[in-house]
Amino acid sequence: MSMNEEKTEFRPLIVAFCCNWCSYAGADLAGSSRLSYPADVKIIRVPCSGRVNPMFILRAFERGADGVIICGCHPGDCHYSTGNYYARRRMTLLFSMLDYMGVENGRTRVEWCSAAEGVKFSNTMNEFCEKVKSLGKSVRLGDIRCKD
Amino acid sequence: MQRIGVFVCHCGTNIAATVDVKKVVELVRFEPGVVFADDYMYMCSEAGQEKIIAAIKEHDLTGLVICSCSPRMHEKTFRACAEKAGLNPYMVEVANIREQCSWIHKDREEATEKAVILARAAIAKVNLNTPLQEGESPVTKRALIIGGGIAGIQTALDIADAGYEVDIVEREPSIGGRMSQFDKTFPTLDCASCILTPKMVEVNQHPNITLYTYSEVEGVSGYVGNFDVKIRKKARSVDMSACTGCGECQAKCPLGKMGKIPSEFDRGLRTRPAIYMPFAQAVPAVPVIDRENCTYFKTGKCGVCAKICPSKAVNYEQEDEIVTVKYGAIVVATGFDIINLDKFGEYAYNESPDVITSIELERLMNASGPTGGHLERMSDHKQPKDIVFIQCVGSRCDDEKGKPYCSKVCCMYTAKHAMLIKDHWPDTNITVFYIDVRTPGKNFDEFYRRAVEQYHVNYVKGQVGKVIPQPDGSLLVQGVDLLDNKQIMKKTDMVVLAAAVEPNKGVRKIATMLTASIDNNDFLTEAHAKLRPVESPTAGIFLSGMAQGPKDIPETVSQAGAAAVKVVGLLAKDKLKTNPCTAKCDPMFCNGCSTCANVCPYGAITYEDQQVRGPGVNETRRVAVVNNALCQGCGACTSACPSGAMDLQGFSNRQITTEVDSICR
Amino acid sequence: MQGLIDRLTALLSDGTVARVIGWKKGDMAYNPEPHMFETAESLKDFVYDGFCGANLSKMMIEASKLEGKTAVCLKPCDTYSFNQLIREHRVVRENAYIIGVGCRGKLDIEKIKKGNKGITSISGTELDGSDDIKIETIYGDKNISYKDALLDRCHVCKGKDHMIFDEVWGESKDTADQERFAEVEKIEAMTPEEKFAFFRNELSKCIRCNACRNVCPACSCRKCIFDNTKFDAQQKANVVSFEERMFHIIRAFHVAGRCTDCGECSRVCPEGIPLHLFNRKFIKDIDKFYGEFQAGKDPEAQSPLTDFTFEDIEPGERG
Amino acid sequence: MTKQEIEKKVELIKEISGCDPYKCMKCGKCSGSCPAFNEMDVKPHQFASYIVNGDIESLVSSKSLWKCLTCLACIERCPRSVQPGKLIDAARQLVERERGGDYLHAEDIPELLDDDVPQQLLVSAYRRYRR
Repeated sequence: MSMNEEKTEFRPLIVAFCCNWCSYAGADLAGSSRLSYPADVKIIRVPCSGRVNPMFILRAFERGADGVIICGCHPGDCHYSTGNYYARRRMTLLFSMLDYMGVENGRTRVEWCSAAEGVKFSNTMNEFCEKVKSLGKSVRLGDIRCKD
Repeated sequence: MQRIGVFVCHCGTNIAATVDVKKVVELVRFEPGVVFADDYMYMCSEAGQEKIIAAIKEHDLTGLVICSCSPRMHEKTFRACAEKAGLNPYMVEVANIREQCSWIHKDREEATEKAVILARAAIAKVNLNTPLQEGESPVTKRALIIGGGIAGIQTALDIADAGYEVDIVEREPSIGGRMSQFDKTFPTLDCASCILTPKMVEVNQHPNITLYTYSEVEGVSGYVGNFDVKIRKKARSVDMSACTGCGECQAKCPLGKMGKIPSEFDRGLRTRPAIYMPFAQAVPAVPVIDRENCTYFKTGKCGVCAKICPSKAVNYEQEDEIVTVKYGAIVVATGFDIINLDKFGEYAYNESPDVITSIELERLMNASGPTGGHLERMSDHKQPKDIVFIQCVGSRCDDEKGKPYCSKVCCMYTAKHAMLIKDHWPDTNITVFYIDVRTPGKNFDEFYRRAVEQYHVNYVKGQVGKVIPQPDGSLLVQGVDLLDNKQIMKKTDMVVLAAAVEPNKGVRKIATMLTASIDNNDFLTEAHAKLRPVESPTAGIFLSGMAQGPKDIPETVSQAGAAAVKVVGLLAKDKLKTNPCTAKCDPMFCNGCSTCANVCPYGAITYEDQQVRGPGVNETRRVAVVNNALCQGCGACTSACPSGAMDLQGFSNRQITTEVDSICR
Repeated sequence: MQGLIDRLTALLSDGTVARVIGWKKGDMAYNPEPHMFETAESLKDFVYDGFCGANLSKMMIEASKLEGKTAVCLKPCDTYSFNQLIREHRVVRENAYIIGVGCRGKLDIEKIKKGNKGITSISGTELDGSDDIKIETIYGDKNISYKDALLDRCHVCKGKDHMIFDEVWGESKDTADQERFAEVEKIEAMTPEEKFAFFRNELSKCIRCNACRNVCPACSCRKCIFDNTKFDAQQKANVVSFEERMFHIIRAFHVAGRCTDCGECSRVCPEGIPLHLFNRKFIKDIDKFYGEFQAGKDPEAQSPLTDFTFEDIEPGERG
Repeated sequence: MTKQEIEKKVELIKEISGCDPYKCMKCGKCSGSCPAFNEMDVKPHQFASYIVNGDIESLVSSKSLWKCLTCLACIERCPRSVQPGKLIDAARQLVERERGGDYLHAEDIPELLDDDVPQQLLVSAYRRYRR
């Protein structure tokens, strides 16, 4: 590779945990409405935002994710009636802690997105990608052994 | 090690146009566990499924990954396909490479790369999948209807006619609900009682229906097919079996003549005695004693009703009774009320007795109402010559004063009111202030046009800003005619407010007991807005009538029937399959701290002392046990558990972790 | 102190309790160790002085399983932990006879050792001792103020009331004279780079000895998340620093809403890492976001993480 | 005015008023409440559409701009939180600012601000009583 060659654009790695009942369906709707968002976002289906164990988020950062977003049902609309309320508290505290340790707030996000909100889903992903991109590569929680 | 087959679908060009399907097949072929990979034009087609079945047999596959459309679309299809080939259906994972890949990305290389990553994640997950068995649970062949209005009545009748037992729980002393308060019904102007009363009687006499009036649901536990419901039968103070409904007690109650207790049924437009039936056609025709107002209960003196009752049915000693009944299905038909108008001071509702709500107008026009059907002003009992109707009072309102939705029924009932008044008293001058006239429905617009064309009701597009009571007893209405762009100041005799409807108070409490979801306006949420409109997302809970959203009587009755069919469909089954993706506790790690039970929305977690044996551990201790029939698989317990003892089958900690890993590889 | 020993001896002798959990004299003047005394004779080694910082509530987990009652000496701050353990069904209240011992703050030997080499004995650290403590070293004697030698945690003491007890022994003296969240606020004000540098520096000292986990009364799981193979969080060797970060975030998160801020983690850390800064950050956030909450104050109170309100703030918002 | 200028003014009105004219459903409750209705050329229920359509020119040169009594009736009663009174007040602000007649000291403003009180009220009160 020549020294002058322009560095390829930084593409963030983003893990999205989506609730099966709302935002996963919202992502499907974004798809069937052909609303694009960057391929950097990879979705993991979970039964409820309350299923997202903080361990998963830390794991993602450890393995080199640059941003993690959790999407669940709007407060009051949880399929299991209360899961998202617990998720909200859990993530509020976890994100605050990550921020406290120097992992910028912009790398973590929770969004409430219903099955009908394909547009919101795609907008959220676009916004979040931009934000993470502007923060650059996440190195603070990464396991150096996991990357070459 | 699993033997995994990967099947990549082209979905015509839906996937293949942006994802290089062949390349995906080549790249995933060497993933750990994969022994077979192939692609096909339409995986979900019969030929595609045959291909999968053949591959399972030929390569002795233990797990499948289908790269295709969303699992919400065809996961069921592919699971059934796997089952056909003798594979456990829960050994199938779907990688969503259509909705979440090919349809949203344009760059072929990028989309292909993402498809491979999604496939890898699914493969990694399947490697950790374990066969899961759907359990079976029996079905109690009895349904509960909460609410005895027209919605509940119709649902109950339809279920009962299908041969199943139904109980109705009604908070008020009589069934009938809002509809029993109405005078006539649009668009055909039948008399409400004439069409409702026969149904109420039918409910009362139906061998399959049991009525719990003056009762409330106190607690619900259990799950679809097996609910345990606690019902509080409030003390009526009248023995239901002895009472003949002669009405002597009501007539003799000293409080009846004092006129101090406003009648709820007549919306406070007249008073009632302390022992009362809400209305003459009440079902059951048994009065109740309102203990808060009754002199006997307040002072211990009086006792007139007990003395004069010819059948000795009055019983002051009666106590609330709590019964627990098993049900297979529950229908919520809690109905509606209108909003409180305290925040709309501009309409002077609390200042002038001649500013009334539409429901009050129904009572005033009803032959059995406080005025015997003669329309008169409550202030001076004169017949109003000029009436102003104001639409959208609190409906379509953005702030906390009102409701953001359209109440749906007001446009039609206002046209009805206007026409009925004009019919009886043709010289009455009627003005309707409206924002939009909304009349979607069979014969609805024709109905409204009749009010304008035949009855010459004056419809003004615009709103009223203020109603000012005048010293001479009239009302000054300040409004606007937007089409004329003129402000209107007009004197009138009566103002009728089309107050917004809202779900009955207490429905949130009921929804919480049922773990049925409810929206910001306290309307119950349906499982799918279009395809499952009468079911709650919570299995075994069904919706009927206004509790689900604003609707008129014909719509309510059709929804009631639809809910009944769904209930019957459930009760007709002898066994139900249960979701095998439930939580599971590893006693080795569980320390019995109760954190999981605190977050479980279904009460599915209990604790017991268990002998725990393992490396370095041999003791008896308190550990969590999950009731698989109650657990719905939300996983709240798994992320609350401090030691990671709780895990969710089908979405296990290791499965999700490995998905994260393969995405971040 | 003799009064306390007499009382404990009486309890043992009359059969009220079968054993006593307390502190036993160490080999130095400043290292008493938690101990379970089974006989009245053994109580001659019982000690309660300024170095008895150890929180004994956790020992009741095992003691709860033994026959008969156990007398346990709990300082005011330890009673919070005990309440929390009751809430989590880890100890049996009926099996404990709680002696709420008074406290005038506990001493940090590192502070005393600073500038005082060759200590041979320390005196005046008892509950009823004087405002100064006397240090004898091989280089001569010295007096230092009790207050100056306090553990940092005692300067932000939650108060000297026992939350749960059967009887109280000894007078307490208030020691709180600093802002509890001042240190946390200092870090919050840093830039992300500075925050990261700060924690990297601190946590790089971690040797994964697990002392913090083992001493923590909230970390009472017989086998815990770090033993669990399902998250791959087990057996993290100290190869690179990231694991310490992970370990401590996970640990702090796991005790969030349950941590009583007893400060034992920081006290026992052999590397002197201010581990309480994690826990206290969670406590500060919980107080700010969900209203004041002190774990262990009320054993009936719902933990903030297993509770919610409809109007909770959204993640990312900062109150 | 160029398109950009108009857009800027529309944004400014939205910012000053804190109201979203797009929420208006044209029910007319404002005009049905307005005591100065007959004095106005542009009626209260039309304010929102003038702003939505970018006809700021007509709005600021209308009689209504100065006829509004700031009685708050429309603000109180608007069911859609469009609050025409705040919109017209914002338009007045626009004119005031252009005239340079801003006697307020910037540092005093936070003290005086109250979301519910139209700024016009503050401005006029200040002008009247400052000496």
